[in-house]
Amino acid sequence: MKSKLTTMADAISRFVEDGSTILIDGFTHLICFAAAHEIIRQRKRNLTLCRMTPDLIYDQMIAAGCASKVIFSWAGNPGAGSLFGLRRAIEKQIPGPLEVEEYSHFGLAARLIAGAANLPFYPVQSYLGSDLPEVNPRIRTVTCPYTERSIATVPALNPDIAIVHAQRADSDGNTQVWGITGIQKETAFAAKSVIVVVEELVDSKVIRSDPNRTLIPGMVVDAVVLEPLGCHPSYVQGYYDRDNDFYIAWGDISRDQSSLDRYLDEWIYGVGSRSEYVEKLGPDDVSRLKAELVLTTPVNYGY
Amino acid sequence: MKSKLTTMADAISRFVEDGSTILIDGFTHLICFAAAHEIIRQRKRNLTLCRMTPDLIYDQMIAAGCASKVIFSWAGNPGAGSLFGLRRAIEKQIPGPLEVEEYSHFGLAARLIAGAANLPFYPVQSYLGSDLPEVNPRIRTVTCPYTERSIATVPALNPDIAIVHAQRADSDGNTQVWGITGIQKETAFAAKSVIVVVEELVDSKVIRSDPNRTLIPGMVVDAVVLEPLGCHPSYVQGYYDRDNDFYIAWGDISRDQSSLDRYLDEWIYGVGSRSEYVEKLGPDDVSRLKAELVLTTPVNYGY
Amino acid sequence: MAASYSTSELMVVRAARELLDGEVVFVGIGLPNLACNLARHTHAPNLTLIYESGVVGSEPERLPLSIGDPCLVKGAAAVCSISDVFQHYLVNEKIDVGFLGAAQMDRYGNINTTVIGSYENPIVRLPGSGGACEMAIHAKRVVVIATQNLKTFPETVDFITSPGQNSKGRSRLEWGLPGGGPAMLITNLGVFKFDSESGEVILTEIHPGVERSDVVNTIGWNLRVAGDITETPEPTVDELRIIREELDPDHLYI
Amino acid sequence: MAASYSTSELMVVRAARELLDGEVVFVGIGLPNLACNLARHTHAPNLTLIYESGVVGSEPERLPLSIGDPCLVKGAAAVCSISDVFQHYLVNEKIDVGFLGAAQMDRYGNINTTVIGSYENPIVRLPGSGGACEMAIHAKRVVVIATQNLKTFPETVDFITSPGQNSKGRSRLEWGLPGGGPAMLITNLGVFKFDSESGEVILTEIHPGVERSDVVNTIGWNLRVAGDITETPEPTVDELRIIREELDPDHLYI
Repeated sequence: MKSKLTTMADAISRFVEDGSTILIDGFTHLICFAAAHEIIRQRKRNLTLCRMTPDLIYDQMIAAGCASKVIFSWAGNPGAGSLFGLRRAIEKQIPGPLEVEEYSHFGLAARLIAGAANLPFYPVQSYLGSDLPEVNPRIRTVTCPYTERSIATVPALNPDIAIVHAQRADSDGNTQVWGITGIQKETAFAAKSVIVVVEELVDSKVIRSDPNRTLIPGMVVDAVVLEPLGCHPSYVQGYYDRDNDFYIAWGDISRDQSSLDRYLDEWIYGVGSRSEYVEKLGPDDVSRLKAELVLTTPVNYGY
Repeated sequence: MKSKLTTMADAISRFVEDGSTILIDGFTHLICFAAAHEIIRQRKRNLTLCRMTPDLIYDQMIAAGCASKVIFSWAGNPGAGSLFGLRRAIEKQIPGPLEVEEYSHFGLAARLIAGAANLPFYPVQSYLGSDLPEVNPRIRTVTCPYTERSIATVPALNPDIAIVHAQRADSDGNTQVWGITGIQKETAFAAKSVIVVVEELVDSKVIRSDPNRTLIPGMVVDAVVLEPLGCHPSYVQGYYDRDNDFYIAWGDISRDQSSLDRYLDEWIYGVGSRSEYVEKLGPDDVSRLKAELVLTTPVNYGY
Repeated sequence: MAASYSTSELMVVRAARELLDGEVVFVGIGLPNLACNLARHTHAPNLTLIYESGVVGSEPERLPLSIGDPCLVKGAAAVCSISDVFQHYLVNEKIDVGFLGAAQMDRYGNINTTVIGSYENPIVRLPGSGGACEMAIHAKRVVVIATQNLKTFPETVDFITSPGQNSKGRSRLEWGLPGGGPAMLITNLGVFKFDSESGEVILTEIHPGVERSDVVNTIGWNLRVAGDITETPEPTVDELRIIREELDPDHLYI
Repeated sequence: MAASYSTSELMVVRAARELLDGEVVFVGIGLPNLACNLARHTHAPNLTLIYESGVVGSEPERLPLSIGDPCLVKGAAAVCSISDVFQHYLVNEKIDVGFLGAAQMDRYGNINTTVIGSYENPIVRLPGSGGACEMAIHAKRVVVIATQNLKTFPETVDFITSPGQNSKGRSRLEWGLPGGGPAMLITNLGVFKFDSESGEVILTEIHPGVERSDVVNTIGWNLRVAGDITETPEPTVDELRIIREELDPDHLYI
């Protein structure tokens, strides 16, 4: 079979088209900034960006003019304040208007649970007494055929492209994740195309020594990209810590569009790839964030 | 907090009452015969037995007169033929009548998925063109509020007691499973009480060295029983193999009630506990089934 | 010249040749398992084997004796829950080929594995659906393997566990069934396909040494026979060697 | 004699004392995280900490700066998916206590974290619900922590993100909400409970050195005050030591 291994530049240009609905996943963990930066560099436009937490990654893409719509459930800078890029787009239409489709965390997660299970809808025990259904016509209800009670529903979400960062995969795309796994598995099974980005490419024997650790099987993966430190300033359990200094600094960087533009020029347009970004970051930051070694107790798969 | 550690005899007498709805889980793997044998010894009656695959474990309980109803989706001897105990009860009401509630695998799994998620029903894309809904009034339909199409539903299943066998747990009941995990996680979260039975009781540090491996958290576990070889003639990945000779022999043992009764007398009523059963089994069988050592490649949880 | 072989071996080889390299197959125990692993060892090295128990990309070192044999897990690409194997793989239309057995099958491929006689008072209580109903509904195509006699192929089945090409007078399209349903039937006497319009089973190949009358007389309806009917191709020496020496050295299924 | 302490420290200690040993708590970042870990280090060693990110039985060695900080995972009892943490824990009614913040809260504990102004053309776009709506619906009880001013406690909120004791004229019973909803409000000025009949917030404790008028004048409605109103108990030296030396040594939140 044709190899799935490729570069980030090739994967983004092949799979992400203007107007695509994309989901770069990772719930506060494994957030693939390397993919977002390449999308910004390739000046993709009119994207619908889906994520439970837009985080800095979508704040940057929105400020860079890549997005016409965002589907989300919590739009803050985790632990550190506001997403000014996203707010400027919604409050002041800068750099352009941004359509908003909003859920609670469980509501948006349920859209992906349904998408992965090939269900047209998912029932969610939520939204009673809240104003959210009044501003989102996609939140509807069904009557339970057993209790006769009404229960809220959300429709399936099937993104055109899912980009999932992980600790390791083999060249077939069998992908293993540990630490916080978020909604990555459902996202991969819900999406029409899947790009996996990893810190380490490993021999299939390593993956197959622990099959329960595999979150995403190669059969649903279209491309595999090796991109060490691909999540900075986010983190990868067992590899490097979250750059909290940067998350806090983002408040000042993003508070006005001009300083945010300067960041885009210097750190995204100003570098050609993630490896150049890492070089620019410098060895001090890289070693400051490097993870200590805390290994698991092995288990036996013999019979 | 009061310790959850106890003996099988105590756990069964405390949690399993006549008339209870119980689920001894494990999809062809981790089937806790030790629990079933203790229930038979304690002569529990009028139980509703739930399992996707009744397997030999429920064939024995039905033949011993413990059950008044069985809820299942495939009632065969996996890889080896018929369940004559279950068939005698259904075909000839021996040792007594047995009510049957039947689903396809996904239908019954979905009842537990709903039970674990506290959903009153679960939508399943199944049963179109099949006679199963005609013989099971619990299979109903809802209309999708987005596609307007009809979709089959099953109601939540919340057993009174779930008994789950696992490789290892700590004394708080934090339970780790690898190999085939079946529907164990959903079963534990769906049940009102949970008994965990393990091959090894380990220090909490071992569990916490690999939190993604934990399938069932201690907070939903009521009792922890240490019972090595508790699954024989079924198997435990990494500990011992399935005793296929016995699964094949079960066909002849169970073909008539008298020979099945002789088995119950010798191997269940005739022993006081699982450890006596293992002693009776003898060192040759135990060593014949012992698993070879095939360890996982460890992963790093550091930051 | 062809070596001598058993009917089971012929059936296994014929089924294996239906599997294309790169496909994803939902494997059953017995002949289907032998067919899938034979294909993986011959023309389809990139066949992905998925077992109902949740094992994905399995490469068993020994003959699995149940759907949950530990040999399926060791060295597999992934293991997932029952919830996931049905929702994310089968219902989510990731399965190209599934295998089904049948206690009874009618002319449209409707399969009964539930009861002989009435449901309330069965003469024989069969195992039931397992995952068969979902596989018949969702797999892109289904290969049925059965032993041929009048009991197995009656005019009408006692119970429809798994829908075929036309169930209760309605086509798969009319039912809205997403998968392709039965595409091939392999018995101890011949090989059958299903008519794309009527959905009726059609005899297309007869096993070497079998009389057409033997096939026709053990079918409970007026069997349709293809105009271009051929003889089932015989196993090669290499295929037989792999089956006998690597896949089923104890000859449990052959 | 009591040591000197900040208002944040008083709020953390007061919240910690609301948590009972053996309970299961859905933890948020900031003051709630400090309160839960303080309780775990003092009177509630068997408190189970669950973070929205899917970490169960977390015992963080350092101060987590986000809901998904890697320090939450290392040494935890379990990590599960977002799908599971909401379905199996929160919706499945395993959570005893949840913490919520509020940009706006009305007299019934209805909370707005979505927009200031109109939804279509907001003056300020707030982060939105996250898991707050589900926590307000499913947790057995909710503790609200907020900074008190007229903007925070208006007569009516601009948007109901998370329902309180009475939403849009209907009680929780009438809505069929399974959880208990807001049980306590802790602000920089005092502590409030919710009336079991009317569901209205009632001032029950005033922080040391705070005038009752300061509390009443920064609430946008005619605030109900308990007859047996008391002074908020002060932190102990030991509680302050744990907060300052073990939980937040860099004083990020205190």
